[in-house]
Amino acid sequence: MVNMDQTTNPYMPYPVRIDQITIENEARDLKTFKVTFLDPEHEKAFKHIPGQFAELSMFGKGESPIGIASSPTEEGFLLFTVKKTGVVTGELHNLTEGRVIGVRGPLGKSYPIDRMKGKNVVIVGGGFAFTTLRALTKYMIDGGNRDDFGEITVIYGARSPGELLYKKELKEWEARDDLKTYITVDKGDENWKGREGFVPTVLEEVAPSSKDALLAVCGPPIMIKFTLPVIKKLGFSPSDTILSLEMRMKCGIGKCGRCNIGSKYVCKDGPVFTLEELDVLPNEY
Amino acid sequence: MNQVEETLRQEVAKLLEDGTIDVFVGHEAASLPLRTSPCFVRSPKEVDRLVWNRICTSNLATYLPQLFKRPVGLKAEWTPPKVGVVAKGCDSRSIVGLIKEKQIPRDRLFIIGVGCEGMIDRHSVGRALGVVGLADAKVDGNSVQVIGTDGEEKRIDIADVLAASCRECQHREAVLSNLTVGEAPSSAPEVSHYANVGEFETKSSQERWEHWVGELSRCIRCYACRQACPNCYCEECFAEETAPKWLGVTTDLSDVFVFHLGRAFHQAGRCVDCGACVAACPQGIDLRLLNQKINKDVEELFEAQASLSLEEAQALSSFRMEDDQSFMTEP
Amino acid sequence: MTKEINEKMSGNGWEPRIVAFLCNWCSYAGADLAGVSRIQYPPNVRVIRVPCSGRINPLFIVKALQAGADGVLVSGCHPGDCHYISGNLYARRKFALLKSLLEYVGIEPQRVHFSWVSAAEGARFAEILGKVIDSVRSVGPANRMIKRFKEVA
Amino acid sequence: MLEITLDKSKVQEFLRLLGQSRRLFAPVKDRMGTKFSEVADPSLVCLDGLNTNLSPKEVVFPQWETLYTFKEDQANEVKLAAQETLLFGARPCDARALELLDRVFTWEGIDDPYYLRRREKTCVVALACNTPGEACFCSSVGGSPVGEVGADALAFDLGEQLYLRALTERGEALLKEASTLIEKATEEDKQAVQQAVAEAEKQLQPIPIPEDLAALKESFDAEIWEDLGQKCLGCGTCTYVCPTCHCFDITDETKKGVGRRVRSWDSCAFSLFTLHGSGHNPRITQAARYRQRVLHKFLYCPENFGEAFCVGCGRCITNCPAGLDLRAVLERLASLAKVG
Repeated sequence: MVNMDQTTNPYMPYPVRIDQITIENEARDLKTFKVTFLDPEHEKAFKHIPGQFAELSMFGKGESPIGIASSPTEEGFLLFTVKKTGVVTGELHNLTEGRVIGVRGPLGKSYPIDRMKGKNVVIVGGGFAFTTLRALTKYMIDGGNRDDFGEITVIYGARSPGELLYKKELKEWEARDDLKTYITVDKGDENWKGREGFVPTVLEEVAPSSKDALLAVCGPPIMIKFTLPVIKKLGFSPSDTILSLEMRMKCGIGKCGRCNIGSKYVCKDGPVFTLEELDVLPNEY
Repeated sequence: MNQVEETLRQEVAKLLEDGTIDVFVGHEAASLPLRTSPCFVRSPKEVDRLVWNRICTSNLATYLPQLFKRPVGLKAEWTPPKVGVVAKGCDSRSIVGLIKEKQIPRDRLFIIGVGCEGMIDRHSVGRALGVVGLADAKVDGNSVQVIGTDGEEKRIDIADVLAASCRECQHREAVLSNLTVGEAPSSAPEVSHYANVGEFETKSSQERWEHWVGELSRCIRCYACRQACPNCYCEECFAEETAPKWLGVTTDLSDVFVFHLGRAFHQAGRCVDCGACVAACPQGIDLRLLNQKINKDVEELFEAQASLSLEEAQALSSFRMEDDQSFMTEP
Repeated sequence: MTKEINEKMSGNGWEPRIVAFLCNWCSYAGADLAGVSRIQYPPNVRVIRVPCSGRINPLFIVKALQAGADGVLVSGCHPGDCHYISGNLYARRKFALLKSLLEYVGIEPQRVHFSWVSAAEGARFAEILGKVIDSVRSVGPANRMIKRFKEVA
Repeated sequence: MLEITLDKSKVQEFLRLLGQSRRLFAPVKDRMGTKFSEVADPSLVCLDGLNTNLSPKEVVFPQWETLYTFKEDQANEVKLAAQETLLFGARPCDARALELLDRVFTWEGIDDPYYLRRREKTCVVALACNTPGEACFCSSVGGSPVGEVGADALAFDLGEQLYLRALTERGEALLKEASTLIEKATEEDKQAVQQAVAEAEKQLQPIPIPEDLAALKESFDAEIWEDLGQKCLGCGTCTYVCPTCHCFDITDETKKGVGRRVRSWDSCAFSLFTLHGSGHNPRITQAARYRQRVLHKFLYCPENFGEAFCVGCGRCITNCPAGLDLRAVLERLASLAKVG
C-alpha cells in the first residue's frame, strides 16, 4: 500500500524534488534548497503562512525541522535554507539537484499576519535565522499584498558579508522605495561598502517608530539578548514583539513531548511567540 | 542507631565544621522499606540524615564526578568542592578507578571507609518470602523482618538475601580511605569465585545463546544499568551516538545485544562487581553473569583485578609482551 | 533479501561473507602482497583497512556481526612490529576478552578470528583466510544477532 | 449496564473463549512480580499480583514500532491494521492512564493513527484493587482503587467469584460473548461489591498533592529541584514504567538503501533528550530534567488537558534505583505552595 497522504497520517512526508541548490556562504555550510512537489495534489494541500516550518526528511537519516524560507506568494516551490549541523542536515548538504526528499508540514504557528495588516512592520534578523523573516518580508511586498501593510523596515545583519543570506535579493530590496532595508555586518571586508555594526546598534540608530507597529526578530541567542532591551527602549510592547524559537523537535505535532517550554509546545504553539507569551513561560529554551 | 552510624555522623559533622569538606555524600533512609537513597549533606546540622545499615546498596562513587564539574554557564571563578564520601569496599574501588581515569581529584576527596558484611538485595527478600508488596521491613542483627502489604509477618536470614555480588565479595574494606569507621569486617567467606560464570561456560553454544535471548529480551533500554554504574560517565554513550550510529533505538533483540555487549565490554578490566547495575535494573536482568565473565577472563589471562590500587594500570591500559595469544588463528 | 536469506539458510549456494579489519602497515600490505604475488585466496572477504589493530573498536566487530557478516577477521602486525610500537599489544588484550565474551553469549567461536600477518607474509594471509573461511563454513550462515527488518520486503 | 458474576474456576475458560477471536493481554507471573504479556495459555494468567512491574501502555503504545518503510527516496506506508485485543486485569489506575493517553494522541484534532489503530481495537477489563500496593496513591490524584475511567468493564475479586460490570457497549458485548459461563449478578453480589468498594477506598491514605497551579509555577526556581536532581541518576526507568509517560523519539534504520522509520519510547530524564544540533541544551542539568518530569505531569498537563498525568500507580517509586519517591516530592511541593 502506497499512500503518501498526510491528511490521514501526519507522520508521512510528501515527496519533493530538489530543483536548485544555492550555496549561501563562503563556509559552504549554509545552502538554500528549492524544492517542488512531485504530486500537484500535495502542493495544493501544503498551505503555509510565513513563520511556519516543515520537517525535512532524509530517508535513512531522519528528519529535521526547518523554517520555510519561501512565501506562499511564490508559487510552485518551497525554499529551505539549511545549516549543516548534524546527521540529517549533513546528508542534505551532500545531495545534488534532482534528488527526492520528504517534506512534512506545514507545521507550527505563523507570524501574526492578520495583526500586522494595516500596521507598520519592523523585521530584525541576524545570521542564518533570517529564513522565515525572508518569507514574511517577501509575503508583504509580493503581488497585491504591499498595500495591506504600512511602512516596512528590514534590518538584517550577519557576521561578515559572506555570511549574509539571499544576497541578490537583499540588493533588490535595497533598491525598492516601498521598503526600508538596512543591511549590516559585524565586520566588513575590503569589498564591503555597506554598513558595519551589530544588529542591536543599527536598530537603535534606525530607531523605527513603535507606533502602530509590530516587530519580528530572529537571530542567534546572543543577538536576541542585546536586541530585546533596544526593542523595549523603542517602545514596542511585549505583545507587539514577535520572536521565533528554535527547539529540538521530532514529531512536530505536539505528541512526542520534546519541545515543550512549560505547557507550550514549540512545534504547535510556536515557533512564533510574542514576547508577552514568552514572558510567562519558564526560562528553559 | 548502630555504632558505625553514630561515629559516621560525628566524623562528618567534624569534617564539615572544620572545613575539611564542603559536602558529604552518604546514604539516607528512603520512604519504601529496604531502600536507601543517596544523600548530600552540606551542613553539620544535617548529619542526622545519614544512615549506615545493611541496605546501603548504592555505589556512591557514581555521584562523585558530577560534583567536580564546573556548573554550566557559570562565568565567575570556580573552585571544585572538597567532597567527603562514605565507601564500602566496592565504592572505594570505583573511586580508585575514577581517580585513575581522572574523573575525580584525589586531593579534593575525603574517603571514610566502612567495613561491609554485604548488602541486602530487596528483590531477593520478596522472592524468598513470597511477598508481593512490602508494607514494612526491619533489619535487626542478622535477619530481616518484613510485613507484607497483606499484613503477614515473616523473617529471613540476611545471609539468604544478600546481593549476589556481596556473597562473593573479597574486598570488604575500602582499598583507599582517609579514615575508617567501625570495626574491620569479618574475613571474606570461602566461596568459589566466578562459580556462576564457570557453570554457565559449560553449557552449549545454543544453550548460552538461548539464555541471553531470554534474559536480554527483558531489557527496556531504560539505561538504569548504565546510569547506576560509576564507570559509565561518558557525556555521550555509544548507545546514543548518532554518527556513527552503533545501534537502533529499539528493543529488537539485535540492538539490545549490541548495547549490552558494548556496555559490558566498556567495563572490561574496570568493573569492580559492585552490583549497582543489577540492583538498578527494573527488569531484574542478571547483568552480573555478563560482567563477571569479563572479570574472570581478566583475572585469569592478565592476573589483574580492577581498581585495587592507584598505582597499577587497569588491565586494558597495559599489556605484557608475553600475554596469552593462544586464541589467535594460525595457518 | 528474503530470498538471499532463504538461500543462505538452505545452504544452497551459500558462501560465507567475511569482514576483515586489516592494519594498514602489516596485514593490509600482506593481503596486497598475496594479490600481487598471484596467491589464490577466496573472494569471500570484504577488507576494511584501519591504521592499526589498536584502532579496532570491539564494537566494529559486534556491529559487523549485527549487520550480517558470517565471520570477522582482525589482523595486525606481529608483536614487536607495530608501527605505533604497542598498538597491537593493547589490541591483543581486547581481542582475547572479546572473543571469549562473544563465545560466552552464544556467538559461535568459529566466526571471530584474530591473527598476525606481516607485510611480507602474503602466503600466510591467504592461508589464514582460507582457514577462517573453512571455520565459518563449518558453522553455516550466521543467524544470531543479525538485525533484520521484517516489514521491509 | 450488564452486571454478572463469573466463578473463579471458570476464569480460564472465560479467557480462552474470549481469546479465540482476539489477542489477550493479561498479567502473568514474572521474576519481578507480574507483567502484562500476550497470553496464549490462560492458565498462566495471574490475577493476584498487584500492579505489574511495567504498565500495560505498551499494548496500545509499544516500546517501538515502525512508522513506515522506505526504499531510497520512496516512503511506503505500512498497513495500519490492528487486531482486536482484550486487555484483561489492568488495574483501574492503568485503565485511567489509557484515557489520559487518548487525550495526547488526539490532541487538538491531530489524531495519531498508530496509537489509535490499537486503542480503538482494545477492550479493557479492569480489575478493582482490594488492597493497595506499597506505593499506591491513586485516590490522591483523582483516581480510585475501584475507578471506572478508561475501562470497558470493571471486575471485582469477591473471593470465590469475579463480579464484572460492563461500563461501555463494547464491554457489554464482550461479556455477552461468554454468556454460557457467566451468571447474572444477584443483589447479594452487588452488596458484596459495595462493601469491597468501601473497604478499598478506606485503605488508601491520602497524600498532599500540589493542586494550586500558580503556586506550582512559582516552584520552578525552588531549591528542591537541585536537591532532587543530584540524586536522580538520569536513567529512564520512571518514564518507561509510567503508564502515562508518552514521550517518544523518531529514528531511521537503514540497510543498503532500504529501511524503516521507527518511533520508540524516549525519556525526558535522558541528558540528550533536548540537545540541539548546535550543541545548546535547554535542560542541561539533571535538576532541570527531573523538574520537567514532575512539572509536565502536575503543571503542564493540567494546563493542557485539565488533569495531572499521574494515576498514582507508584511504579516510578518502587523502581527508582536512587530511591526517589514522587509522593515525597509532591508533599514538598504542596508545602512550598502553602508557604509561598
